[in-house]
Amino acid sequence: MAHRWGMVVDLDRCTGCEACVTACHAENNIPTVGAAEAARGRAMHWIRVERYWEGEFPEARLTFRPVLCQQCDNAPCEAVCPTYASHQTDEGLNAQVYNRCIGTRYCANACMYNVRFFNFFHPQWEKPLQLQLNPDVSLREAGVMEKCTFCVQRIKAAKSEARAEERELVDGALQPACAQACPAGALVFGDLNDPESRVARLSESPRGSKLLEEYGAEPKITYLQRQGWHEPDAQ
Amino acid sequence: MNRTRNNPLADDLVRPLFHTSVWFYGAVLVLATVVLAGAAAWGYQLWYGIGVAGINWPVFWGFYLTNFVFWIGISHAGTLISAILRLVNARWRRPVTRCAEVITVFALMIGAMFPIIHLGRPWLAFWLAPYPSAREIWPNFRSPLVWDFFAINTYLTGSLMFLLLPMIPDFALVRDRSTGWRRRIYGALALGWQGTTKQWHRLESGMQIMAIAIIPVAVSVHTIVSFDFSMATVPMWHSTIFGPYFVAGAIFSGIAALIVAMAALRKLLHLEAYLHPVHFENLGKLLLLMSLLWAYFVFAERLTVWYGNEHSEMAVFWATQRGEYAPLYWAMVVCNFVIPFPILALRQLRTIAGTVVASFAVLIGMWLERFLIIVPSLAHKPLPYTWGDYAPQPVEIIIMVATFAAMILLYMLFSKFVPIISIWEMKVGNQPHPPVVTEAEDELAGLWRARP
Amino acid sequence: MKAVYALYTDPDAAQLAVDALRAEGVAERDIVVMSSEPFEEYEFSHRDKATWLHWIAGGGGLLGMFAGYLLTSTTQQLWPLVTSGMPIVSTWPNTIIVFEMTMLGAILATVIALFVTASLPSRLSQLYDNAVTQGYILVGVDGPSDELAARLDRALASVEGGQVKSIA
Amino acid sequence: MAQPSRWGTPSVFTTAHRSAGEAFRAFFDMRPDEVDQPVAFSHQLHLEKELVCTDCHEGVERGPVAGLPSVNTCLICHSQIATDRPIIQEITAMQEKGVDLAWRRVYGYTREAHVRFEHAPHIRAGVDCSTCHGDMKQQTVARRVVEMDMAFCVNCHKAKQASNDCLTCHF
Repeated sequence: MAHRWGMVVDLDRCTGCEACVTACHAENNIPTVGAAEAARGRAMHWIRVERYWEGEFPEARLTFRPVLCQQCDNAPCEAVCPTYASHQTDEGLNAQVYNRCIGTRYCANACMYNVRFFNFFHPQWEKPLQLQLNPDVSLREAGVMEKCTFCVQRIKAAKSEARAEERELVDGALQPACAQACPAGALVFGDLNDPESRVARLSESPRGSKLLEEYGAEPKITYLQRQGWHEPDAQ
Repeated sequence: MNRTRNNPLADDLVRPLFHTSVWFYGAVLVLATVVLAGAAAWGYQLWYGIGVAGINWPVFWGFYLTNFVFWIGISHAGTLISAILRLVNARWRRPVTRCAEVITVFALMIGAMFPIIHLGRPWLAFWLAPYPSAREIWPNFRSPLVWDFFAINTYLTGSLMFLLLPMIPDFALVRDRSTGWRRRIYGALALGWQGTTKQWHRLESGMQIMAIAIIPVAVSVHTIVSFDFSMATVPMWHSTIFGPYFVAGAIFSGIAALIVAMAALRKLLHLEAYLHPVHFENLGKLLLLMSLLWAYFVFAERLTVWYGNEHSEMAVFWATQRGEYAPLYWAMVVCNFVIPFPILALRQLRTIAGTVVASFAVLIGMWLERFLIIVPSLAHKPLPYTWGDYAPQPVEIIIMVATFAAMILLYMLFSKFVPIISIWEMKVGNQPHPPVVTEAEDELAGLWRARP
Repeated sequence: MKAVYALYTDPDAAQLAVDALRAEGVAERDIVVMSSEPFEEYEFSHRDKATWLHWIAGGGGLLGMFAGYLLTSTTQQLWPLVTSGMPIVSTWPNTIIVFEMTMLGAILATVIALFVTASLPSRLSQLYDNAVTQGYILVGVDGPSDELAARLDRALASVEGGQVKSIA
Repeated sequence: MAQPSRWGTPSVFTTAHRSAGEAFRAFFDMRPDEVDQPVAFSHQLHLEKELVCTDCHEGVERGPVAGLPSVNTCLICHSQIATDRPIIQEITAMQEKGVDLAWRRVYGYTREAHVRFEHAPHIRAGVDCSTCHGDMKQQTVARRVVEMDMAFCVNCHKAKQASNDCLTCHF
């Protein structure tokens, strides 16, 4: 049976340390754009930790919510792409094909989670920082969209290795960088089609809910939390 | 030979082709400089990346798409209006049709450029076209941008034909009146038109069919442009009203552009004898109707959002009503309704000057409307953590100004090379009717007297 | 090569000239009438009115519709990529492409048929006179025999207000 | 550390093309068919001596990269064989100096193609080297003889029912 990659984010465990963000940047060659560009809204973080205050001081409570691409089944970003750069793979990944992307940025508008990022300029690394780039991941050039891939390079490497050794994938051995780096174990990655996997069992948890579920995009990421999370008033 | 019946008319209307003032060259020089500045700005953007524009995360669309929708809207001035007037056989249409259709063709060309300018990798824009390639991948026909590609191309092809076909007999007229290089060029353009009865019949029935075909295409074009927004579940984009709302807005801004262009032609090419106050009066009434329709759509759209009280939509709603976009929003209401309504509703104010003032207001207001549809929604998507804002950068402003200059420049050059008023259609309007047909002999004068 | 024609300023005179040519036994399709504007109300212009243009436009539309249907449905199946959980052949969005292709087909068919039936582009015939675009109506016959030419000359001259010309 | 620069001065590593000409050539996929190699290695000669591809391209069965031989690989044999040839002496000198051969790519794509290729699964599936690299017995210095466009890959994947998902190669 085909894999169906999914994730569970346990908000009760998240401490907002942003280790996932750092790990993701290192793994996926995500360019840092510098303070000036970041202030203009050009910062790229395939995973971000959203921070919201609840209540009034001194009763204030800080909550964190890591948001990454939700790898939706009915992803709104996919159909709007004129060139199929964004589409669903048979393993349930929301693929972003860089070489096919012409940069309409329509997908980023259609995504209600705002987890798609655009290379406004050519990314650059001051020498010798280019030596730390991950050779297994493409360098995206100016004008293309990019987003969380669930570390597809790791998925492919693990599958290739398993096939060479003629064995099945082991649940939990394959992890994207964010889940691997999370000290609190708040991010759990795995195959939703394997009923025995941790992620499949956790996503059935009564604490679980989907982000912006009402839009019907059917995301493959489940958020666990003890109590309902209330969005601050829109106004 | 020179004393034939309709010669004064033809003399008048081909005069701009043969006589050019110093002012014209000066204006062309100035406008061409502005257009070149825009081209240079685009080159700069191509080299360094689209990041030199003000777009950002999460406002991924800004001035370029605003201008795209605006210009496609302007393009509804010509072909659509002209086709409707042809079909209902409105007798006052004759001097108006060509100068309207030209607006369509040029505005469409300019409008269609903007989605390409705004691409991250514009050199790959041809991937929107369906063609077989080694990659074996075709465009995604589920994407509204591909719908745009097809709709705009169909509309541009149709409009171009709609404009060019009735030009053939006028090219023949210029051919016969000129010598030297002009005669060769216009002779080639006239395609050997002789004016046989067969040719006239084919032309007229062809135009009739084109007029019927082009109206649904024009409606579909702006509906599909609205789909670019309404297909996405972005607050205040995802609205079923967007199709008709955009079409109405397009016709609204289109008529305004037509009035401004006609007033300029009348003044600069001395066409007072052909573009009468009655034309401005009639178009002014149409503009009034569209202004009311626009106000109705805006009210209906805002009311449903306010009543629904859905929190992410309310964020956009309040941002435009009393937030950071409120000044622009209320300026839009003033420009699109408060100014034009009294001017166009009162007969004493519905003069040439009055309609021109109202039209300028409408053009500004409709540009603001497109901006206000795109930017505040993107800046206030459902997760408040991701809210942002947008400010245009010089390169966007330069390119935008350059396209306005390009429009004026193209229009000026066109009026220098082609009689801007269809001569043969004017002649038909002046035809003495044989005894069996009983109709007013001078339709323009008749209409003028029959003013309500 | 010979041609006989006359120029009239008045469409009523042109009508009389056409009638005179008919009386001389000139076949309907040999009578050439040229003008700088269409004269819908005059009988002489009704000769070529019958046209298949509407049907050709409709046929072009059907052709475009078929092409649009093929283009969308076959290319979607050629490399089936799933987007947004939509079916591979997505009828609703495809309808838009089919519609635009239909209209494009109709428009192109109309234009092509117009050009072909109106024989555009072509060279100017030897009969053509620049006076046509000056507002004159030209009535004439291209390539009559010598004997017929003389008779037609007289017939055209019999109508008042015309200038009869001939090309030897 | 270099001065931070947005526009890609030499102190910065960037994906931008260095010149408009380079961008133009990349767009039209204009690559030379033959490249100058550091030594004029003859595939023909070595294959006639019954060597096989994996003797020098060692990684091809194990991982994504087939690997280009270092001077050490050459000298496994050439410390004994044909040591009198100038080329071999050159290579021996290189090893003594600790310099390696800077082989240049013969195949390979533009960066914009974002193509990744794994040799090992193809070897496991029994794809012959010559399918993509041509008959090396006919070549001296390796040349680009097979035009590997996307249709070339896709058709073979279709025929062998391998995955044709975009992410198979592009990620």
